[in-house]
Amino acid sequence: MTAHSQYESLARRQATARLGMWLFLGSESLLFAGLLALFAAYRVMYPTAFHDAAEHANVALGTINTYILLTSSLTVALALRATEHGRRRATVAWLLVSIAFGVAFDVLKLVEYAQHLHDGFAPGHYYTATSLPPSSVLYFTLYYLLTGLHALHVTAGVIVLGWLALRARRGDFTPTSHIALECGTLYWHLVDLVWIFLWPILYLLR
Amino acid sequence: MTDYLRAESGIRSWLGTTDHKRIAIMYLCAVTIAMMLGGAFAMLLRTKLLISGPGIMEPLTYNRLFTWHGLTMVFMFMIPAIPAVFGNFMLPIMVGAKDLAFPRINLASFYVYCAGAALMLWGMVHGGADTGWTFYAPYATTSPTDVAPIAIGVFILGVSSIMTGLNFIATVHMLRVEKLGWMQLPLFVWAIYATSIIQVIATPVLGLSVTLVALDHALGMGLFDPALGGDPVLFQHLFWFYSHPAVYIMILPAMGVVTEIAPTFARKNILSYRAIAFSSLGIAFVGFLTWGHHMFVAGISQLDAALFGVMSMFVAIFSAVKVFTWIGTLYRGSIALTTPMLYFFAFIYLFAFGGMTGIAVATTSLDVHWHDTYFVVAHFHFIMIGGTLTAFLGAIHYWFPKMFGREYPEKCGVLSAIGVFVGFNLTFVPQFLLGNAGMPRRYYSYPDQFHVLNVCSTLGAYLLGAVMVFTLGYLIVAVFTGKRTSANPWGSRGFEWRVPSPPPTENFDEPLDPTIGCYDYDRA
Amino acid sequence: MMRYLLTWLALVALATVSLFVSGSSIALSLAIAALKAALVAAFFMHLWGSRPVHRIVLITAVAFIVLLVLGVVADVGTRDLAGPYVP
Amino acid sequence: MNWLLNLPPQASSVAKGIDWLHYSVILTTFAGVALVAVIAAYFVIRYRRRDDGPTPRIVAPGWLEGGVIVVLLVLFVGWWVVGFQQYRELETAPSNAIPVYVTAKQWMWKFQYADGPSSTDVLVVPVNQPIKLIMQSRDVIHSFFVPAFRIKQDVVPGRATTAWFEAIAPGTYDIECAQYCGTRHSLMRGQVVVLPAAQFELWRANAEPDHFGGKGDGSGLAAYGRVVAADHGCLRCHTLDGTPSIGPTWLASFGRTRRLADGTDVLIDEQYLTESMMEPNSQIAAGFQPVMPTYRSQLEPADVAAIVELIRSLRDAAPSHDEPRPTHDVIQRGAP
Ligand code: HEA
Ligand code: HEA
Ligand code: HEC
Ligand code: CUA
Ligand SMILES: [Cu+2]
Repeated sequence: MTAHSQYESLARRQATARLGMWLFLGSESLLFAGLLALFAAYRVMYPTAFHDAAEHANVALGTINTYILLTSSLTVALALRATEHGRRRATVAWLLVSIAFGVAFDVLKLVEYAQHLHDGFAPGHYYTATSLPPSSVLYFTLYYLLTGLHALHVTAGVIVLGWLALRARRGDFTPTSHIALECGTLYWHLVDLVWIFLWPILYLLR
Repeated sequence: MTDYLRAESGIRSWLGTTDHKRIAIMYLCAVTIAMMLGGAFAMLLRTKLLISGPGIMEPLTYNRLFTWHGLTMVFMFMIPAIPAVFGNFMLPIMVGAKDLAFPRINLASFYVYCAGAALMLWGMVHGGADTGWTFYAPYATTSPTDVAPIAIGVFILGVSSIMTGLNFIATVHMLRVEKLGWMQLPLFVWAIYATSIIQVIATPVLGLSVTLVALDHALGMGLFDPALGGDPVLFQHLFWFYSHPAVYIMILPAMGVVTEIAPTFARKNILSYRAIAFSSLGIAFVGFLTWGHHMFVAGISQLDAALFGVMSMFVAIFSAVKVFTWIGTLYRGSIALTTPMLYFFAFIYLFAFGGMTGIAVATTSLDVHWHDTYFVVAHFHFIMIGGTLTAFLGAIHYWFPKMFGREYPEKCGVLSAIGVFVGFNLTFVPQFLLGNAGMPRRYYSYPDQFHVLNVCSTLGAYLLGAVMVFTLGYLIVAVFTGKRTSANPWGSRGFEWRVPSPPPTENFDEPLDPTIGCYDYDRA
Repeated sequence: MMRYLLTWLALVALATVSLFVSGSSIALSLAIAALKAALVAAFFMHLWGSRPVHRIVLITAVAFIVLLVLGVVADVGTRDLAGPYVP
Repeated sequence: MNWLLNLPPQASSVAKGIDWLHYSVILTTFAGVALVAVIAAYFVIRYRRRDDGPTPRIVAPGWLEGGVIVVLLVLFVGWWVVGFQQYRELETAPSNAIPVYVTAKQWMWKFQYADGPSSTDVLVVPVNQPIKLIMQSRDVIHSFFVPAFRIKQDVVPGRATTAWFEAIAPGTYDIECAQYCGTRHSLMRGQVVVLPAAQFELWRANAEPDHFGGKGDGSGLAAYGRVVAADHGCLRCHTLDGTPSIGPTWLASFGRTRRLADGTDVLIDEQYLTESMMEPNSQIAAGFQPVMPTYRSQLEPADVAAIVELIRSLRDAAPSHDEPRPTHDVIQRGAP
């Protein structure tokens, strides 16, 4: 940052960063809008194909992942709280727990992908399954794109949390100044928010 | 205090700067190059159309050229043009801030822009994309050319656009100087603010749709492939969900510019502050409800056609209110016919006409005839050149003294304004007639009965191109040799004119005092 | 602390409920999801009690996602209603 | 007016009405823009700068702003109302329209009459007779555009789209492809030749017998459709005489409504039939099992057209005598 500052106070600067983060999150969530619209449209066009395809979704893994993400949201919130109370070690610990959840989520996701690929439910022209109505391929393509895009966000979130953990350990965050940590946790919650919708749409609806 | 231009020197002091004014100048260079490139493509297009049959270039070349022309002009020139140059430069000053909220994101957005532009240019050099700027599936997903780099380039340019918009919104909310309320903001700020909302909300959807095309073309995702049950019309929905609001990304800042020019040169308060401010927001939001008017004959349902048709009529009202407010602002003013003011009049006339032809194509049954003909080409060039490019040129002349601390040659300016107006009409009025007669767009060759009008149009384009080169020439000369000027050569009340020209690095020697408003011309 | 824990418990409970009831109804499962999202946003993300502009940003984003979905579904869902066609 | 605006001749029944709306929109545009320009010019002269003094502060009264909004809204929405009515007219073919099956591919048009004659790039039609185009594409999106008729309709692969027109004067009119479709998009042009009724009959009688062997005797495309249906095994599940079977009979189905398994009713038209072949399980007829396989990659657009024509040709036939209609309905409804 240059020597001069355009902010009158630190609080103002933090409030601005917070607003910027919210704007970013708003923008980010629109990234999913197009895929959701496609999903809705194709579901209206091919109800049975989508119904049959959804039967093959791995509800068990999807549900475990749901609980994982919900809990990780709690743990990052606790990390932030620990910082607010000046507890550096607890912050790092909670962040590490959250990272572990994030990694677990990704691993389970990969297991799920591997299983689908094994069954021939690959996206687009790689789809080889024959047991379902042909338009089911659209369900799977959208499934990969939606969950893939989301998994990218999870992975990015894990990296961010890792970076925050390092900074927290270094003692960068004080009870009054920890805007980076706050923004990082906001991002993680967004990842959770998106999944909260993806889960029923992709796994539960019949 | 030294001004921002001389505060530091050396190329590193430019490339690594976080000063919004310097970033604006870098953007200005970049978008000018883009405009020249897009213009050069246009000249080639028009040259081909001098003859009706085959010749001069291969059809595939022609198809690539109009694709590149559209993409360059829209994504590399017009979308960043006014916001990233003049918005960047003026907005912090207009709200009384020392800089934007996130200066480093601002710089990053410039480099992201460069990366996206470089990728697109690389894609063009490698013969990419003959799909039209609209990337319609399934042609775009099966095109023999290399679509992916160009599509990803568009995505990256979109990221840059989001970064800019986000920065502006945060700045307007958080960095207004004390006592500067929302309803005292210069209206240019409102326009940029409304633009930013669209950028932040709509651009991700574009990024996703072009990515899907790239994925489909490169990897066979087949989301829009009819052979897998996909519906190509859905791609059009996603594309226009961004691209209709995007036309307002292109016009709103231009409207902001003319809203600053008119009061300055008429020495008059704006006729209705409220109307201009809220219609900007109205356009930003209602503009999201009209995307389907590009798809009336694409096979959408009648219900959708009805909804999108009527919403298009509603959104137009905001623009009309603005036009009448600008005209009304002149009433009992004290009008000086300088170059920016000439551009203002060119804008009003061309935008009103272009906008009304927008109403014409939004009238559903008429669009059945006009869709994808030269009538539509003329409609959008009227708004995008007659509107935005004209406003861009107006803005350059208007803020030239502020940005560079020098005068531009007024006589050359007047000549350029008149030349643009004449050349423009000569180019695009014939295209309305061609469209009426039924000449489809994106036609490499055409039936002979369209020949005469096409030749007129090409001659007009040459004139327009020549004037553009001339304008660029004298402006570049003036940057280095123009006469030095004062802080407020136009006698404007605008906030940006209360700081020295060129402004110091931190913009204000003493904090901006908004007690005398930026349109208060009734006080001495 | 208590507030976070309660939020988390409510989320887990809602997820469990939705696991059993929502297979049948789009509206119901989306309603539960929206409720969960609201909880996360309000308490974990501290929208509750923060500046209104943050809420406006989130609501705007959600509104436009819904808008896109509706605009597209209004097309594909009503293409059959082509009006009176007399063979 | 037509000459001034460089419009093509008004060669279809809808052209006059559309042009009338066109005139009113364009004239209003000119008037509005002229108004704006004249006011602006007047102000520039009347209020040109004379001194450096302050100017009065003037704020538009609310009623003026409101008035402008209301007047323009009424005008614009009025155009929309008329325009949308005309659009509906353009979208819905009259009942006596003769169907022509159109196949678009890079970069040509193929036209196929139900009873035989087919042609490439030249569509021959009788004057004063509504023609309904049932269009399919083999590759990318094309758009069927006849400027003189003021009609245009995209032709989307994987779907059937329709358009119709009634030519009101004999002559030759250009067809252009209006949706960008690749290298030779600008050469994807053709002609509509409109003939007086008698000449048209002559043409039809002498038309090159197409590869289905039909020749204006009502066999043509529908007969070919029978061959296709037999070849692809459709007749294992569908009957042509009303006999109940695994799938619904094709007899007397076209143009009627079909009750679907989810309780909604759909009209059996070209779009529905096409979709039923491409994606049979997206709309299940009530009382039937979702057992029909998709024929998406097996049926060429021309085959689809032939089957649609076959089903269409059976629309008015009475159910066969040994299978009285009520029973047949009961069986259908009672089926598992
Ligand atoms: C800056 C860009 C810009 C802007 C602002 C607009 C503004 C508008 N556009 Fe335009 N449009 C484009 C850029 C733009 N457009 C582009 C690029 C395309 C083609 C894309 C492609 O296919 O490649 C296009 C295509 C396009 C179509 C699709 C045509 C087709 O492909 O078939 C339609 C249809 O409804 C349309 C409508 C409108 C309308 C209703 C407005 C309205 O917002 C206009 C409102 C303005 C006014 C109404 C003028 C002010 C009014 C007055 C001064 C009143 C006059 C006085 C009296 C009548 C008394 N536009
Ligand atoms: C956004 C802005 C924008 C701008 C400013 C322009 C500017 C121009 N456009 Fe463009 N145009 C589009 C956006 C724009 N266009 C879009 C989106 C399309 C649709 C593409 C598609 O179908 O996919 C299109 C399509 C389009 C077509 C239709 C092609 C077709 O359908 O077959 C034509 C034809 O005349 C045309 C002409 C012109 C001309 C003559 C200019 C003139 O205004 C240009 C003026 C000239 C200059 C600005 C620069 C002068 C430069 C020189 C004279 C060369 C000097 C060279 C060097 C220094 C290297 N444009
Ligand atoms: C295995 C049996 C089977 C075969 C083979 C079959 N169909 Fe079907 N078809 C059905 C059944 C069952 C239905 C009703 C359920 C439904 O709507 O999917 C049906 C419905 C239809 C419908 C919708 C009819 C209506 O009135 O609702 C059409 C059209 C159709 N089939 C055409 C074809 C064509 C063309 C072929 C051959 C190329 C074919 N079918 C082959 C079983 C079959
Ligand atoms: Cu076919 Cu253009
Ligand atoms: Cu539009």
